[in-house]
Parts: sequence; C-alpha cells; structure tokens
Amino acid sequence: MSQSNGTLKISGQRVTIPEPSQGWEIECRPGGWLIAIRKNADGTTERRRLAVWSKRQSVGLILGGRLSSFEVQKTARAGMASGAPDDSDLVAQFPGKVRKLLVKAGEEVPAGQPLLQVEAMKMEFTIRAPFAGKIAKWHVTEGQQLMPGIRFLDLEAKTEKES
Amino acid sequence: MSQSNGTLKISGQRVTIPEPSQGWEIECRPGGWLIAIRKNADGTTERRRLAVWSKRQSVGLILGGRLSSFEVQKTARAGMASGAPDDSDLVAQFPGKVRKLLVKAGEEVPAGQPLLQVEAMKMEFTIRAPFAGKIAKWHVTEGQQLMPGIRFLDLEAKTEKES
Amino acid sequence: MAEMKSKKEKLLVANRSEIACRVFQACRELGISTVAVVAPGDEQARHVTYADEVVEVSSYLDPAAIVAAARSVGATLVHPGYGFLSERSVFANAVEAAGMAFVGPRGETMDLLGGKIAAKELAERIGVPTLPWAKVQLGGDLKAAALKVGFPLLLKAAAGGGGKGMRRVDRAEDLDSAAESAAAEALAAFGDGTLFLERLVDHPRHIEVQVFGDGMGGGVHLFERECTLQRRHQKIWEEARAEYLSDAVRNGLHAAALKLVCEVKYRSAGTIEFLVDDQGGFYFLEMNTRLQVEHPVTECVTGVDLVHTQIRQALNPKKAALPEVPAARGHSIEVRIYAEDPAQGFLPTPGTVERLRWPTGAWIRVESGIEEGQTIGTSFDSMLGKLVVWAENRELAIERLRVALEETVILGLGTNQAYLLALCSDPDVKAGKVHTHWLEKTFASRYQAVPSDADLALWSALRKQGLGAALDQAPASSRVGGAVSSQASPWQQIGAEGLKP
Amino acid sequence: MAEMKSKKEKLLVANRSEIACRVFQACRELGISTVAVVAPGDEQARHVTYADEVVEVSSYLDPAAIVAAARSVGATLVHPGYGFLSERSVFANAVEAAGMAFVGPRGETMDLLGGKIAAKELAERIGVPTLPWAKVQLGGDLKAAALKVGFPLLLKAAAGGGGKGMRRVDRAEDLDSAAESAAAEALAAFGDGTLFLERLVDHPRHIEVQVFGDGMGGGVHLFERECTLQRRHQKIWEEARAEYLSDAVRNGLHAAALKLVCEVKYRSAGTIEFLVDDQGGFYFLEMNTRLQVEHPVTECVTGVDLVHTQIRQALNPKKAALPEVPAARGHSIEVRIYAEDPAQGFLPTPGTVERLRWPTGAWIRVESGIEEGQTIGTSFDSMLGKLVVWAENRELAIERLRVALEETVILGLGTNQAYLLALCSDPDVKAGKVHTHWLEKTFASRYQAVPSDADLALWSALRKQGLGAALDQAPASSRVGGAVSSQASPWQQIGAEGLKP
Repeated sequence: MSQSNGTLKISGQRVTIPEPSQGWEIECRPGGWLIAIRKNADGTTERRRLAVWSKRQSVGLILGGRLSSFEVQKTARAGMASGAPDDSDLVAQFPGKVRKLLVKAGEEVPAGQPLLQVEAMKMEFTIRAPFAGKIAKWHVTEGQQLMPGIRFLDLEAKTEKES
Repeated sequence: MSQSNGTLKISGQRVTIPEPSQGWEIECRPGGWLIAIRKNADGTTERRRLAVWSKRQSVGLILGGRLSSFEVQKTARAGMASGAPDDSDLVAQFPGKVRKLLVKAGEEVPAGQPLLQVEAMKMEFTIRAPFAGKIAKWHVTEGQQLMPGIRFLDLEAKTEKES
Repeated sequence: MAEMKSKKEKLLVANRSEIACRVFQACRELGISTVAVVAPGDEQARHVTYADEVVEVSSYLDPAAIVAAARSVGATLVHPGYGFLSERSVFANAVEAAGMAFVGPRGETMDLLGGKIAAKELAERIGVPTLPWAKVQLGGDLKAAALKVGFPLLLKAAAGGGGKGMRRVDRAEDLDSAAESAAAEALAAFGDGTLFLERLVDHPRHIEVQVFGDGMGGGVHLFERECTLQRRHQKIWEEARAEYLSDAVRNGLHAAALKLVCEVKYRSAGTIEFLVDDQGGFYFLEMNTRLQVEHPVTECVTGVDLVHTQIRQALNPKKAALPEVPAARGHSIEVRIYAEDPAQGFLPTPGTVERLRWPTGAWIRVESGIEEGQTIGTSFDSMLGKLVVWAENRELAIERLRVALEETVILGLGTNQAYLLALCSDPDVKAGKVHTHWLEKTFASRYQAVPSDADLALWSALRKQGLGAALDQAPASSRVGGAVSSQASPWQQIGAEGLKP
Repeated sequence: MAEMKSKKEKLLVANRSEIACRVFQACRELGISTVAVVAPGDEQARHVTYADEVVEVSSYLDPAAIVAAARSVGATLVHPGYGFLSERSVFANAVEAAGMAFVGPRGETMDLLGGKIAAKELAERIGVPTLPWAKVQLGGDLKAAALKVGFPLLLKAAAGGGGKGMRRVDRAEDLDSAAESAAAEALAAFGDGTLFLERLVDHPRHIEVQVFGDGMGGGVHLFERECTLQRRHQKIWEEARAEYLSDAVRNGLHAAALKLVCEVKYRSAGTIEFLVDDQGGFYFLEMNTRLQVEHPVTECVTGVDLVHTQIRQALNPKKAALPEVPAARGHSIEVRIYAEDPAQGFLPTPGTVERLRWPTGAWIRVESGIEEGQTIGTSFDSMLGKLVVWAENRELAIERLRVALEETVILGLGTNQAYLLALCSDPDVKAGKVHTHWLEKTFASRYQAVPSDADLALWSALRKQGLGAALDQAPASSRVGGAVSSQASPWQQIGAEGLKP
C-alpha cells in the first residue's frame, strides 16, 4: 500500500491508511450522524451510518457501533532520515508513578526488553524497548510521579539497520 | 415591578422580568448544566440546576424539569409612543391555511372578537382581536396558504385608551 | 430464530419518526433489514437516519406509492405503524396483493370494524354492551332517535376519529343545527358525512384492552390500559394496568374484547376501546385495528414484545403463534411529549431541537422521535417522543415519571414537558379522580404556564451574568414590543372553545 | 410511602459517578434529599451535578472525613455504594455511632465475612462447600499445606480483591518465590500480607447469588447472576439468570447462600460468590457485603428495586421488611463501558467526552457515569457507565445488547465498546462455552482492534471530503512519525503478562 495517505496508530499497531474508496456521497444528519451513500453498479445502494470526531491528530470513528480511536501519523517529510527509530514510546502518555527501573544506564538491550515498570490507575505496566539500543541516560527515578510528556530515558539505537 | 428589566411573553402572557435575585454563583458543568449556588444567611446553601438555551429573543429554560420557552420583549425605546397597541398577534407565526373569515372589512369589533379561523397541524384555531378597533383591510382570502410573517389584516385601534 | 436468518427478510415501515424507529429496533434484533419511506418535507426525520435503506415517496398517505416503493427494494414485509394508512383496507390489500406480508390485520377486518356503526352493530350482535345509540338518516326523524338514545348525547361521524365531526347536544332543539355542522365537518375531514347519535356518559373513563389474534379465530388479551387523560380526544398520558377498577369490570372488559377478536378472526395486534362509567358499567366504543401509540405500557407490565410478536406472525402466518402472556406485573405509565403549548390551547410550537438529552436510569424507557439539530415543522404530527416508566406500583411509577421528566432536556422549541410534570404532582391524578374531560374542564385552570417569580429572578440573575448573552441582540423579527396588553398569544387567546367540543 | 415524607430524610452517598447517580434516582423517587461528596480531582464527575447538596472531602477513602461531611449537612442516611469504604467496618460503625443509618450490613458482619479466611471457615462450619484450601503461615511448612490442597493452586491475599496479591502456582518448586511476591503485593495494596492457598478450578464459571437479609436471621435470595466474562478478575459482562446451569446446582447455590445470610443475620443487600466447575460442583468463594455493580440485571429479571429496598429497610430497621421476590422472568445482560483499550492490555485511555449519545429504545437501560464535556482522568476507576438490556430469552437479550451497543456514541476518548460488541457475536459467548480465563486465553486473540480495510477506506474518503478537516493540522505533540516499527504502543506492548497473573 502506498505511503502517500500516511499511517495510523490504532491500539499500538501502525496501519497504512488505504486509498479512499470512491463514489461515496456524504449526508450530515441531525444527531451528528454522517450517512455515506454509494450507488453500486448492480443498482443497489450502500448506506453506512457513522459518527466521527477528530481533533488534531486524534480521531474517534464509530461505524456500525464499532468504535476505533486512533492517531494519524503525519507522513514523514521527504527531508527526514526515514529510518530514524521512533522513540515516542519512551514518553509518558498520562499521569502515573515509576515503580521500578529494570535496567541500568549503559546496558545494551534488544528490542522488546522490559525497561521499567510504571503504575497508573491502580494497574502496573511494563515499558519495553521499542528497538535494540544502549541505555544512554535515565530521566526518572523510582517512586517519581509521572505527567504526560515526561521522557523516561534516552535509548541510543544500535548502529545496524533495524530488523 | 420596574419596567427596567423588560418584559417576557410566556404562553401568550406578558410578564415583567423581576429584579435579578442576588448572591448566586453560577457553575457551568459537563452536559451543559448550569448550577446556581447561593449561601443563605442561615448557613444552608441553595443549589438549583438548570439548562438554558437562547438565541436572539427566544429563550428555553428548564428549571427542576419545568420547561418554559418564552420571548424577551425589548424594552420600549424612550422615543416610541408607549401606548401603541401591539398588533403582533395579527401576523401568522407558522405555516397553515385560512379556513374562514368571520368579519368583513369596515366592521367595528371589540377586543377578543373572533376575526378568522385558520388550520395548522390538522387543528383549527380562531384568531381574536387583540384590542377593540375597526377592520381596515384584509390581506388574506379563504383557503389561502399561510407562511410565518404573513399579516392577516389591518386593525385600526379605537381612539379611547385601551382598558 | 435461526430459520429467520436463512433468507434475509426485509421490512418496510409505512410510517415515520418514533414508531418507525420502534419497528426498526425490533427488526434489527430479529436480523431483518429495514427500509424507511420519506415524504417531502420530512427529510430530517429520525427514522430516515436509522433505516438500512430509504425510499422517497410522494406522501405517507398514498397507498400505491408506498407499495411501489416496497416492491422497488424487494421488501418482504410492510408494517403500517399507527395513523396514516394503518387502518385503510385498500392499503393492506394492495400490500398482500403484491405478495408482501402486511404486519397487521387483514383488509376485510378493517372494513368490518373500521366503520363505527358496523362495529357497534357487530358488538351488539355478539352481546358486547354498547352505549344507547342510533343511526342518523338525514331528513329522518332525528328527534325520535334522539329521545330513544336520551340526552345528553353526542353526534359522531361514522368514519371519523380524533374528535372530528363530533358535537355534544343537551337539548332536542339544538339537534338539527348540530347535525348539519357535524355532517359538514365529517364530510370535509373523511369524505363521509354519515353520523350517529350516542348517549353521553358524564364522567367516563377511557379503558382499552390490548388483544392479539392468530387470524384463525384464536386470540389472547394482554390486559387493559387507561387512557382517560385526553385533550380533544388526543391522549397524552396512558397507563397499564387500569387502577381503581373492580375485577368484575376488568374481567368483563377482557372477555368482551376476546369475544370480538374471535368473532372476526382478528389477526395481529389490536385494541378494543371502552367507556367505563362510575357505576361499573362499561360500553364498547370502537376497535383500533392497529398497534397503538401506547403499546409500550402493555409491554412493560407483561414483558411481551408486541412488535416482535407481530413480525414473527407475519413471517409464518400458518403457525398460529400467539404470545404467551404471563400475569401482569407492576405498573407502567407513558407520557407523550409534543411540540405544543398547553397554555395556549395546545398551539403548535415548531422550531429546531437545539439541545436534546433524554433521561437515563432504572426502568426509564425512551421512545425518541427526534435528534438534536432536527427542525420540527407543522406539516406532520408534533409528537417528539414518549417517556415510559415502570415501577412495582402506581404511586412509585408516578414518582419515577416525575424524576424522568425532571431530567428531560429538549430546548429550542416549545414542548408540553412542564404540563406533563404538573400532572405528576396533581392530587386528582394521583387519586385516579379523573375522566376524559378532566384535562380541559379542571386541569386547564390549575396549570401555571408562567414560572414563579423566584425562578424568573434566578434566570434574570443568570442573564445579568452574561449567560445566554445572545438575549440582548437586536430583535430580528418584526415585532417591536409596545404596550402591555393582557390579551396576546401569537395566535390569539385560543382557549378550548377555539375548537367546537 | 407517606410516613417517609413527614420529616425530610437526607441521604449522603459515600461514592461517586454511576452508582451515586443510581442511588440519587432511588432517593428522589422516595422523596429523600441527596448529598454528594467530591474528592479532589473529581469535580467534574456526574454525581456532583445531580445531588441536592455537595460537600468536599479529602478522599473517598477517608471514613472520618465522610462521616464529618454527613453530620455537617444533617444527613440521616449514608449509602456506601460499592468499592471504596463499602466493606470497611470502621466506616459502617462510625456512621451508626454518629446516629445515622448505614444503608448496608452491620460493621461486625463485614468483619466476620470480609476476611476471606474467616469467611471460608464460617462456610465450612455451616456446610457450604468450599474449594480445598489452607492457611499460609510464613515460615510454616508451605509445601505440606500445598500438597494437601493439591496443584494447580492459587496463592491469594486474605484481605484482597480484584486479583491483587494473587499468584498461580503449578509446581511445588515455585511456591516460595510466588508466596514472597504475592505477600509483598498484598501488603502494599491492603496493608495485610496474609495469604492462603486455594485449589485452582481449571475452567470455572463465576456464579453469584443476590441475597437480602432482614438483619434478624431472615433473608431471601433473588436468584443468581453469571459473571464469568472477567479480565484479571475485573467483570465486564454480567447476566441474570445463569443459563446452562442444572436446577440442582441452581437450587444448591440458592440454599447455600441463604444458609450464610441466616447464620450471620445478614442485613441489607449482599452477594455470595461461587465457582462452578463443569462436573456440577460449586464452591463458596467469598461474600461481598455490599450492593454490586451488576445489581441491575437482577432488578430487570425480578422487578425488585434493590436500592429502594435497602433504603426502606434503613429507614425502619425494626420492621423486618424483606422484598417480595416474584418468579424471575426473561433474561438480562449488563456490560460495563470502560475508558480502556482491550487491544493494549486494557491500557487506560483517558480523555474528554467530546460527544455522548446513549441508546434509547425498548428494554434498554442506561446507567450513565459521565456527561458530554467531562474529562476522564486516570486517578479514579475508568468505568464510564453500564448498558443493561432485558429480553424474554438469552438469545434475544444478546441481539438487543448488540443493537444498543451499535447505537452508543462516546467519542473523544478510547473505550472498550468495539470489544463488547465483538463479544455479542462470538459463538462461544452465545453457546455459553466460556470460563473465567476465556477472555484472556481465547478471546484476546480473536479480537480485531484494527477496522477492516473497507471501513478505513470509507473513513479515508470522508477525510478527503474535508470531514474531520482538523486532521491535517500540524501535530502538536513531540512525536514526528519515523520509520514504521511494529512495536509501538504509547506504553509499549503491554500484553496480559504486564501484570503477573
């Protein structure tokens, strides 16, 4: 699938946005419903009812009662080294507390290696290395309160290409 | 009650807007609810929950589940002859059909005299003279479709002061 | 259930708004795809949003157009809802002639019971008590017929409903003039001026019995409903079951209803209406050969889904499936929310639903006919939706209804919400001391449309703090407020007498 | 009812969000004025909007603060809801000591049944079957006790709940390390590290019995509920009654539950939880001395308002009023809507409720804990509300639930709506072939978080037409999309193992 439409992040999975399907007429109806109507070749009309909300990158889409909430990733600008590993997962997304650091600065870790445990909403989570690399520097300490946007640590990607 | 706050028209009745009651703190809460909180002298706090909507002159107010929808009448500007009889009731408010004209042009009618019958929403309504006067001119004929804003007739107020 | 899924059934609802959405819910639960029809001017209606398919038709009252629409999408079932074509045999017959199942009674039953005179004659024949009545032959000896019936009496249109072509006559002298104007009105409204005389019961209660027939002479009743709180024959508050009714009357009503159902081999859901006087007498009024607006209260006290039952029967009419009706439990009340102002003779109050928030909670059921942002005009019925509550007894059901009404937010147009709320705390309503004219005769004067000074003072305080700031913009409409006149509704002071009783 | 109105009773709910609003509805219907408490950070919560009075407290977990709040407003009743202080005897005793009625069991009963070990010993004493179990004396001969109980077994925290301090142990060698970490976790969570061993039933069903005691040795049961669909001991789908259960087991459960209620002279509403294996064996697990989240499904099949019943009893405890429980009718299902992403280990998905539209319709009940515009954080429980349906049988109830979920609109934050919807069409759920680990062991891999290509292509078409144009604004957050990496949830790939089982 072409990269031109950009990618989505749904439940932690990256999905390439498919080509827009053709022939839909959209009707905005009371109650904030969107009705997409498409006349098919065989004369039947297809009619889908959805509710959409979006603000900046985040989208909430309810189609046939299925809610999907996802983030639209801006397509990488031509200039950026396209291979730079995405370390967005090393940043806290919402309030919580650091429970335990599992690796020390300077250690080499493979992708997926548990790095630290955090607690949010009376539940514990393990943060894993998004890619293989070396722990450059910790920015948080055990017991520290977390707010969205705080970076846990710097992880220097290993030199060879990501598998 | 002072005229300064202007008047309301609720269900066809004119009501003078009372002095605003004092000491309310207003809190806008999720769901579009407004909570008015007032600490009384005896230490108890009064707490009223309402939903308000307004656009230009029309207001919808739900207080304790009681919906009142009304029109705010602009306070009469100083320059206007304050005594001019209000003939706004001789203008159609919504679509309908003229069923029967009950009086002829030139006739004298007392206030409250049935002038014409109209049909809207499969129901019949009688329009009565808002004040005593003479039928100057009919603007509609029997069977004619009505749209909001169409004036039925001109009614010239009698000279002596309205009772 | 499984056999239903094999070949995808498709049901077209020949109706709109609230009842169409009710039938769509039942269809989706049974795996049946739904088709809406939309008439000009009704594009924004809620049912259009919810259907799987939508077909434009010239009018909801045009049988041929609707049958053609159903065939065009390959519908296998047609549900008429209430009102519109629901009791027109020409429609039912056309649907069946086109090979589609009509979810309701047969056309011939409608003819048999549709005419009020035919229905009265049938009832008398099978021993169902009716009010003293007599046909009116124009030029015939009206006075003699009237004396047989006795005064006070009602002149009624044989083909009519909803209070059209109806006149109360207390004295013989007024007979001729009343008959003339009633016949004219009936002719204009239903194309049929035939009238009949019917004895007037002074403080009657309107009790109706929900029935379901298998179309082969078998049938069940699903207990009775009380619909006494009416205004010009327009119901606004219905209950199941009828409180303050002796078992003798209750059982008599059920038996009489079943006699009728079996006599005419009634098919599908129907309702038989009676008047009950305060001496325990009950009299057959008419049969509604359709599902009623107020069917939810019967569903709440019996647990029977009447729409599912109708559809299942229509899907396999051979199988004489009658619903299993358990003992009724608890008490249920429905109120109809209309875009009208009860303090102005129930004047329509069209507008846009700027804010909509239905109540949620235990045993609160909402049948919505509107969506936020929808503009409500005056070309169609002004019912916005229905609030239905259930509770273990009537006293609690009224309290639950009060709380549900207190939590209802419909803003942007006028509604009868405050009127319904006032009914919840009225001592006569609570004590069941009401009759079919009570709303107009007694409650109208009790209902206070203008909020208390304290409430207005609070609103005035809000306004000063800039909430609803829009208020102070220059008035767009032509009306510049002048002198304070005590008279002055937009359509003048339209009291009850605006419409002949 | 009348006697209640004489002196205006006032009830404070020591809880928040959905359950507080549920209790408020019951109070308003009984003419009792309501008081909410609000803890820091919860100002926007829905219950704060709906109460007649609001008192700020330091925390929902501080008994003294809440009792002080209740006295400050002259409350006469206190309802604890579920969770928080609802099973803490110190709280119940403090409320009663302050002369207010505690709407729930006595403190001493909580002590008697709160501790899992004490409850097990009581159950065994009165002949209620329990799983093989043994206390754990730290330093004691763990292995011997474990062998008596038999493997596989669970190490459980005596004071715990919700899966905290729980470890599955399949082999004797793992006992010591598991016990050490379980004890540490339990100590941290409940300030009490005592553990016990309990035999693990392989594919157990979680069936619980709703009971109501008069506090004097009398009691009734209101049938059973099935809460087998759990994730890490967190229920998300509950039903009444339990299908696929022999009458023998059903009656056994009811009888066992009543034995316990009468033995401890239980007062008010409570629930006794059992594990049922696939050989018809059932084993007492624990008693919840409170009203449960899932109480609505029992209300739907019995018509008994459990909250009214609790309040009426608390108002006149002398009068040993037990609810009249009719035969259960039909089937009811409740699902809990959470702000979490089931496809990311049920990661919390906080945010603002930008758009909220609950479903309406026949036999659809909504218990809402949120309002449009409310920001949902992560400091409190992430349950947004509950959808409850009733139908004449289970098959229809599942279809009705599917339709209700299809009509639910909550936008602006993530929810488990699609996950619940997928459960409605899962063949194992429909056939009742599930057990308490089914969600994690089987369903997790079936659940597809990513919409179909066709759905995404449709959204992509919408986007091109400018709907949701805001999408193309420059990204505010620091994340500039780089290479496509298969790993990448905001909090990394937090599968089930993120939390020890």
